[in-house]
Amino acid sequence: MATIAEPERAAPQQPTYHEITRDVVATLGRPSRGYFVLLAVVLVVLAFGGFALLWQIRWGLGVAGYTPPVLWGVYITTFVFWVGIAHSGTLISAILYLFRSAWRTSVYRTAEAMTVFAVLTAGLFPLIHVGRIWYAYWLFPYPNQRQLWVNFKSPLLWDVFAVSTYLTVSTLFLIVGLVPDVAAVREKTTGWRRKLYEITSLGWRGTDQQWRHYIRAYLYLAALATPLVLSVHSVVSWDFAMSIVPGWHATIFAPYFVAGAIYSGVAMVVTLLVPLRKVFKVERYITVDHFENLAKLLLLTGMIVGYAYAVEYFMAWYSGNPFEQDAFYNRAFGEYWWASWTMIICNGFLPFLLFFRKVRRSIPALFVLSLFVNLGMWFERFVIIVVSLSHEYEPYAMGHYTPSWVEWGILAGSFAWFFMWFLLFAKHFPTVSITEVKEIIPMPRKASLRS
Amino acid sequence: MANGSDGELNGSGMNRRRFLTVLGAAGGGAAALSGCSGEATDKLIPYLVPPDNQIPGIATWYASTCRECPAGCGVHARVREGRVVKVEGNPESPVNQGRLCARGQASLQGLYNPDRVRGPMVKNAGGAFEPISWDDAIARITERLEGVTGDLIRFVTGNEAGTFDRLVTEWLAALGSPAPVVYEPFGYEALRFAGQQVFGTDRLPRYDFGAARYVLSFGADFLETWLSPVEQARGFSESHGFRDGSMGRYVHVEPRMSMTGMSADEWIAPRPGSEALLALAMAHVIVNERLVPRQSDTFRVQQLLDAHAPADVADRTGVPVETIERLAREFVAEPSLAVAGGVGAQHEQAHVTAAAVNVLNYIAGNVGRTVSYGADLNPAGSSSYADLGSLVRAMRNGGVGVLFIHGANPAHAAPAGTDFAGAMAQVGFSVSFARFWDETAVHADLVLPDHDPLEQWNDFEPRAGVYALQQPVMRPVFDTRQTGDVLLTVAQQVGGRLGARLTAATYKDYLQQAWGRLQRRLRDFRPFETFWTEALQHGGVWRDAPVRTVRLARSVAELQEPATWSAPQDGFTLIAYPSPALYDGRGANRPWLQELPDPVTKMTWSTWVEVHPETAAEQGIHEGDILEVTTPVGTVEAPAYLYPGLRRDVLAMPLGQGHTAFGRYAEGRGANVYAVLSTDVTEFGGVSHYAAASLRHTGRHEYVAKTEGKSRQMGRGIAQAVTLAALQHGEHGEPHGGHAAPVPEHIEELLDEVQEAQDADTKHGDYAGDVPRWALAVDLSKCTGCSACVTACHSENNIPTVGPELVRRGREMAWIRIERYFEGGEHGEPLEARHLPMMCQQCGRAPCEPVCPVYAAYQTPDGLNGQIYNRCVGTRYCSNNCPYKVRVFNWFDHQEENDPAFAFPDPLHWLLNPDVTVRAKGVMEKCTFCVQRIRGKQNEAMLAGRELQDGEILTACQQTCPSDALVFGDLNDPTSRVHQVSRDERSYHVLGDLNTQPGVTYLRKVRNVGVEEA
Amino acid sequence: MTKRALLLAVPLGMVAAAVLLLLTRPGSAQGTGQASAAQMDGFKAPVDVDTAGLPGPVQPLFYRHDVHAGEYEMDCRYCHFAAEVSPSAGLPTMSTCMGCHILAGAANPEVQKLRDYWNERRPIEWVEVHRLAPFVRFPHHRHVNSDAEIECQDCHGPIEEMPQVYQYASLKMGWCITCHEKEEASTDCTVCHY
Amino acid sequence: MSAGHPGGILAAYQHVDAAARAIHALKAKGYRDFTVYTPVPNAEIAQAVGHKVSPVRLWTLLGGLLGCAAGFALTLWMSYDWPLVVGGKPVGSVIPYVVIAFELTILFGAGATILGLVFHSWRTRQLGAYDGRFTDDQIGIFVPCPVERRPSVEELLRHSGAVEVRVEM
Repeated sequence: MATIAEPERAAPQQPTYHEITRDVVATLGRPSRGYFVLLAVVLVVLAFGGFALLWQIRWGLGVAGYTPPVLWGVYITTFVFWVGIAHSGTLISAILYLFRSAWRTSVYRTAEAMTVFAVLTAGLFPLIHVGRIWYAYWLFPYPNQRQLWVNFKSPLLWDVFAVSTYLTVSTLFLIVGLVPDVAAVREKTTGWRRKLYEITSLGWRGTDQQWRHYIRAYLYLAALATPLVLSVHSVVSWDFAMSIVPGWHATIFAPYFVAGAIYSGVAMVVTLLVPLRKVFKVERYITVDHFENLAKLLLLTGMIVGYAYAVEYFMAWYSGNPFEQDAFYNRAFGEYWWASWTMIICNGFLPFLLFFRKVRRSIPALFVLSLFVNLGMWFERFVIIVVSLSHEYEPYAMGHYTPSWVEWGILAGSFAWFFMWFLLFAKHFPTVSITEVKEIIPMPRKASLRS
Repeated sequence: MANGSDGELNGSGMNRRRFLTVLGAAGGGAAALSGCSGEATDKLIPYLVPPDNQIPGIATWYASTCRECPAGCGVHARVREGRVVKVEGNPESPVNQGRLCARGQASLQGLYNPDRVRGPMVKNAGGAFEPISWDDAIARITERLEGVTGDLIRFVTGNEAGTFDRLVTEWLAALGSPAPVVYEPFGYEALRFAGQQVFGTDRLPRYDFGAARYVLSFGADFLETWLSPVEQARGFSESHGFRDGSMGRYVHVEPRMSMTGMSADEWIAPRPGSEALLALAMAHVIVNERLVPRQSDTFRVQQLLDAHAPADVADRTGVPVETIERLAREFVAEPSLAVAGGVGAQHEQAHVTAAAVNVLNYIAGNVGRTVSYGADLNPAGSSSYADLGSLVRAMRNGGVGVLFIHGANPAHAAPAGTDFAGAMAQVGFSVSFARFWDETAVHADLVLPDHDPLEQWNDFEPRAGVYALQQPVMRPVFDTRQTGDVLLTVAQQVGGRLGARLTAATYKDYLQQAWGRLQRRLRDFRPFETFWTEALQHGGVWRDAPVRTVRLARSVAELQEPATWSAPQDGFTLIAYPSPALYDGRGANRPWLQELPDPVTKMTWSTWVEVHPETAAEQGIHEGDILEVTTPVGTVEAPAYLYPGLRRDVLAMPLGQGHTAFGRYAEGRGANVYAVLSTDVTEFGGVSHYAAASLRHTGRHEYVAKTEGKSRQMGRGIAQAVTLAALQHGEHGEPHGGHAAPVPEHIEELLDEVQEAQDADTKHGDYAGDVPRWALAVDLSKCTGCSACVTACHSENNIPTVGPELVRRGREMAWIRIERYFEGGEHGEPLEARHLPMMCQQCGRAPCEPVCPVYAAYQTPDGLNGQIYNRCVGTRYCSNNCPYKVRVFNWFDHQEENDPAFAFPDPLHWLLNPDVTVRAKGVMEKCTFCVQRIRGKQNEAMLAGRELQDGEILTACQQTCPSDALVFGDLNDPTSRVHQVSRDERSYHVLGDLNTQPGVTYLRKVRNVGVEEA
Repeated sequence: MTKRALLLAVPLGMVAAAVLLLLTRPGSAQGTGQASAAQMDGFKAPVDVDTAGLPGPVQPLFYRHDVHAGEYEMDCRYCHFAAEVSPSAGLPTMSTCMGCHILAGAANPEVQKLRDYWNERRPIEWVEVHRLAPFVRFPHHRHVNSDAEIECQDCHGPIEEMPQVYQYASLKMGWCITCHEKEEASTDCTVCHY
Repeated sequence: MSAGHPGGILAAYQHVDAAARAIHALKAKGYRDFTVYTPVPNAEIAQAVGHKVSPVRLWTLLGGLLGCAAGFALTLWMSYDWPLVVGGKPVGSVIPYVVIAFELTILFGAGATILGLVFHSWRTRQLGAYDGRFTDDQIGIFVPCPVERRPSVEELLRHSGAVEVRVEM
């Protein structure tokens, strides 16, 4: 981490507090036509996704492409994908905060927002994928006339708790971080917006007492979020690791998934930041150095992921377990070879480009790379879930699965859902943390009074 | 008795849906599984008059007879609130002894078929059918009959050995008309011809597979359709199933390995059509080596045999000399039996094969031992295809004025060239008594639907001495009328000689008169009522027919050199074989049978062409490629299926599909292979099911609707087998992959401690105390793969059929499947096929249970994997985690009428078992060892205040298994049969190394090979 | 009974109904209390009541359990004979009704209705009152004959005081379980769900 | 500036050290109840004001412990309330329940922290004059004091280098 947390080289001339406030508040100005067009597109896609979901609820899960023995497909894949995306947000906002790494300040807000919306999206999929969505609430241990409880031994229950905890905590974290900023914005705006911020700033004035409690609370939230983020994806990975499916049942899964999660998440942060800094003209705060740091994170996690892939195959070979061996042979050379190789190339090989400083510091390159990583990580989950299931113990009951339009529609819808929230957020709340960016810049001193 | 079921609701004029709600309400409901109970909205309709011995909520059983094929098995029909919900074999019937095949199980779907003719229909001027009243309909017949002379009146029936046959014959005789043409597509003409030729009788003897320790089948599919499959399967499993160290041996001789052939210990694929030579050569060896005492009249065939030394026939049959000699020696070593004349082996020379086999049996001294004349089988009662041919000719040149057709569908189940339908156009007036809109019925002028066998009074004589009764077990579903009654009414109206001859008011009276005569013939002097009631209760009366000894007839000398079948140069021999599920096609309108995976290919809902993999490789053919098979008489198209169980120069296609009518389930599926069979009548008067064929790849392709993923077990030891030799040397297992590494002692102990500690914490509430552990044992050495259990399970557990599209996507709903794995068959090793019934293994450490978030899957105190449908949310995690893949998910709503996957069109939903919840959309379901039966019996026992007896509870699959391969019971009861069987030396658990501790134990298949001859 | 008498009966019925409602409303303490009191000195069913005003669905034919089971103290199982031997309690067949009413109660217009049904061979379409969810199995015989000595009333309520039957217990799972636990009967899921 | 707060002197500072001096000076003069506004948390100011560490962390601790306990209690009690065996595992399997307990620890801990934050901020809320600049780039000090003492305070603040000093009625 030390390498990553290296303090930011001083930018040419540091912005003053006033400039920071001004520039960030400027991002909340009247949206351009482009913004509305984008929002419209997003809403249309979302509507299509919604239609696909209603269609599925009306006729049953059969409209999805499920082909036994593959009973989990695109939905669970996408669920894991989004949960993973969420993780880097918490990493940057919480873990790096504990590590006191200065560079995080200008990017963490975006990352944290991404976390919340990603979890918000991920949370939908367990509902979407169940056969009787109208009974999904049975997964919660609420007192009922049946006097029946839930099965806490099921990894799915762990999921319920982990994901809902994650959503709650990261939302709190985001809100807490926002309060002082909103207060700052409040003073620069007028009309209904001012009203909005007056309410949402919860009467923040930055008094000595407020700061006193605030910094503590913030610290402990970060301290709680850190183990949480590690636990959440471990739990998600246990959905698979706890089962006996060859290709799922592996002890390496928890760290492997956490690394993968952060990997994909950082990629998504890059994907979001590149256009954002252009549109919002905050290049001054989100500099190439930030991207280089993100790139280093990518490189590190990417290599962990690549290593995990290698280890998986090694274990299959070393275990001597015929089912494992067959499962992994099938991954590489079976019907789904294309998916496996997409994942291996995108996640296993491409990150090595980041060893070159040129690449690390070239924003376009990073942007393209991040897209590939996102793709690769989606396929990683697809391969783990679908390919393993398609080739289990019973040769008689092996099958092949191809997703249907409903699944693709809902997948697209999920992206729309995510971006809808992000777009709305970006125009109403500061996507660059005013307070924290100021924090790393020492306050002006009056040297004359030294004497 | 029977009035019981038709007593209630008489004249109440309720429509069927209402009727069902009664049943639903009264019976506690097979209603769909819906979220809430809600307000009371349903109507309850009481019986007007209490039907005798019927208690609402309690099933009544009626004995009757299955009429799905001429085997005539006895059935028990389970009636709940006036509707039949299940048929099972009648244990008292000497034919099937309580077992039933898939077709028998599916007879319910004939009764409740939505495409039945729902009332009398007449063809109007426009050629369309319109309803007509029974009186008018009958009036029309009478006037037509009066319009023609007797000789112009012809009658075609199916095989109706019994009183109905007699009625028709009398009826025709009274009209001065020729005797009826009894058309059975599977008429076994060759067998009868050969019998005539060799023994001077065209009767079909009874073949006693139970007594034969060595069975040699020359293409007779005696476990599928041949003669009386259920009875034979039972006998076969008795002699061939492994028991205390020994078992029979079975060699199958046919160019194609049929399902029956798959049970063989050795498969010999001779040149198509050369079986006769092989049989004669064997006889030659037996006689010349004096392996058995010589029969006095062997001289009649001496000359023939001399001409067939093994050396002479070796290359013509493609079977090496030593093999022939070995077979000959094996054949006489033990009580043996050779059979021939299967429809799938019925080529032009089939009669010679059959004759040669007769000779072989005779020489070996089997006649009178395993081949017994006297208790002759009824199919002998059929006419031949030749008779049908002459009738058609008569029809063509105006020789037929009025034509009656009952129980036969020659427009489909006869070589297309026969063109029975076309000929019907030349007939002045044709009346069909069909129950369904089949290809023949749609060409008739008048369609007077007969009752379903389960709705009618009738009897049937499957074989001499067995008089099986049929009684109406429920009131007719539709406005149908029993043909017997129609004929009698007509007789009254026509009057004259006819009226005088047939005075019985109803067919029931006529039947009872007949049984009165029978009673006298049987020297039974009790009052008729007693006799009759008893017969009804037992399903008929059974007597042993006197055994008739036969000797070689003179005519055997005429038995001449069989002209070996020769396929055209670089062409193929096409074998059209009977479908084990659809029979000659009469089963095609039963969704259960359509969706029943073919035991050999695992294909459903279609026709296919079986091609040898190597042939396919040469021709660049892959599975699913649409092939065009052309014979001298026509062409059919069907997708390819690569089947290693064929000679390379042979193609095979199943009969039964390609219907152009016959209802929604049959119409337009697959191809009718009869279209490419020649109409030339063979010497023995039958149809040749062989044809010279050429193959063309159309370049089109489809995903075949098969239920199988991989056909090889990848060394995973799923379906295990062991040779008899190995067993005798004390080796019980076969080496297979996936053995757990040995665990160190102290670790072992530690694990045990942990295990005990864990078990201790499971003994709460209902789990405490001594509880049963329901378990099943499956003897693979008995399972023939016939799949009767699959259909029985569908019937018992309200399992919907899903249709070909969903089958292609692996979404069939069957709770039990027969896995068929191939071994060998490559680089020279002999091909071996293994069947393994796979149902929920009811694991003791079930992987499916802990992953369910809502306890829908859990361990019941009595050791089942409970599956609570109404609790299931549908995460499908359980199925992912099930190594056996025996859980099925409801992808669609199969009960919703406007759903594409709707599986129960009115009145098909009448067959829903009220004791089993009908599962809703989005719910996981699976086998629970027929838990409803377990609870039912437990309740009974509790009421009677007694303990459950071992063997009292029968699961549906076990109950119907013709070869008795399944044993169910309480594993915790050391005295139970399942407990003992499960400890057999051959027992193993599928994927046992996963420590799932299944409740299903398999006993390795035993192959009688490599044993030095005694 | 003449038309005028019937007319007179209507207001009477209103009053009677009101009283009866008080007596038989489920859960009302004094209601059940008085009811049991009434039991002691031979329960008298009110002469005539207003069906519409009563709890429970209105039936095509106003069969009165309070008269048959209450006043005449007929055993439930005289009509619902199946309850002891079968999972379903069953409906009495119409011939059972006619067994008595071929003679009895000729004057009563409802009995007249019954006879019309009978003569037209038309079944009466009773409205179902007690309805379990279709995925639940409730074997009557097992309960009626169990050692717990369960009375019909335990689940069906004071039938013998209901002119018109209404659903007394919730018949929901929690209700079943409570009793099963009290009586230490099995609470295994597959006892009722399969 | 609206009323609703005690009258006093409001000073704005450009420079952190100036503000700190002022605070020290005020404290020297015995003023305690003044309010310091800063756009960002600042160690120098905090030190000058000299608060003790916020008690919020206690809330976190208690919340966490409560959550952990709740997690185990919930799972175990529910398991035994209706014992159903799955996969031959103990009815109350502690190990898998650790996951639930852990998640609840975090959840309750975070929740409690927020409650603590709100609670303490409310209890120590300071009513005083305020100016929008204090969330932007200036430090504000508000000293509530009666009219007669204002001149001295005003003088003090001005001298310590305030860019602006304002009397708030």
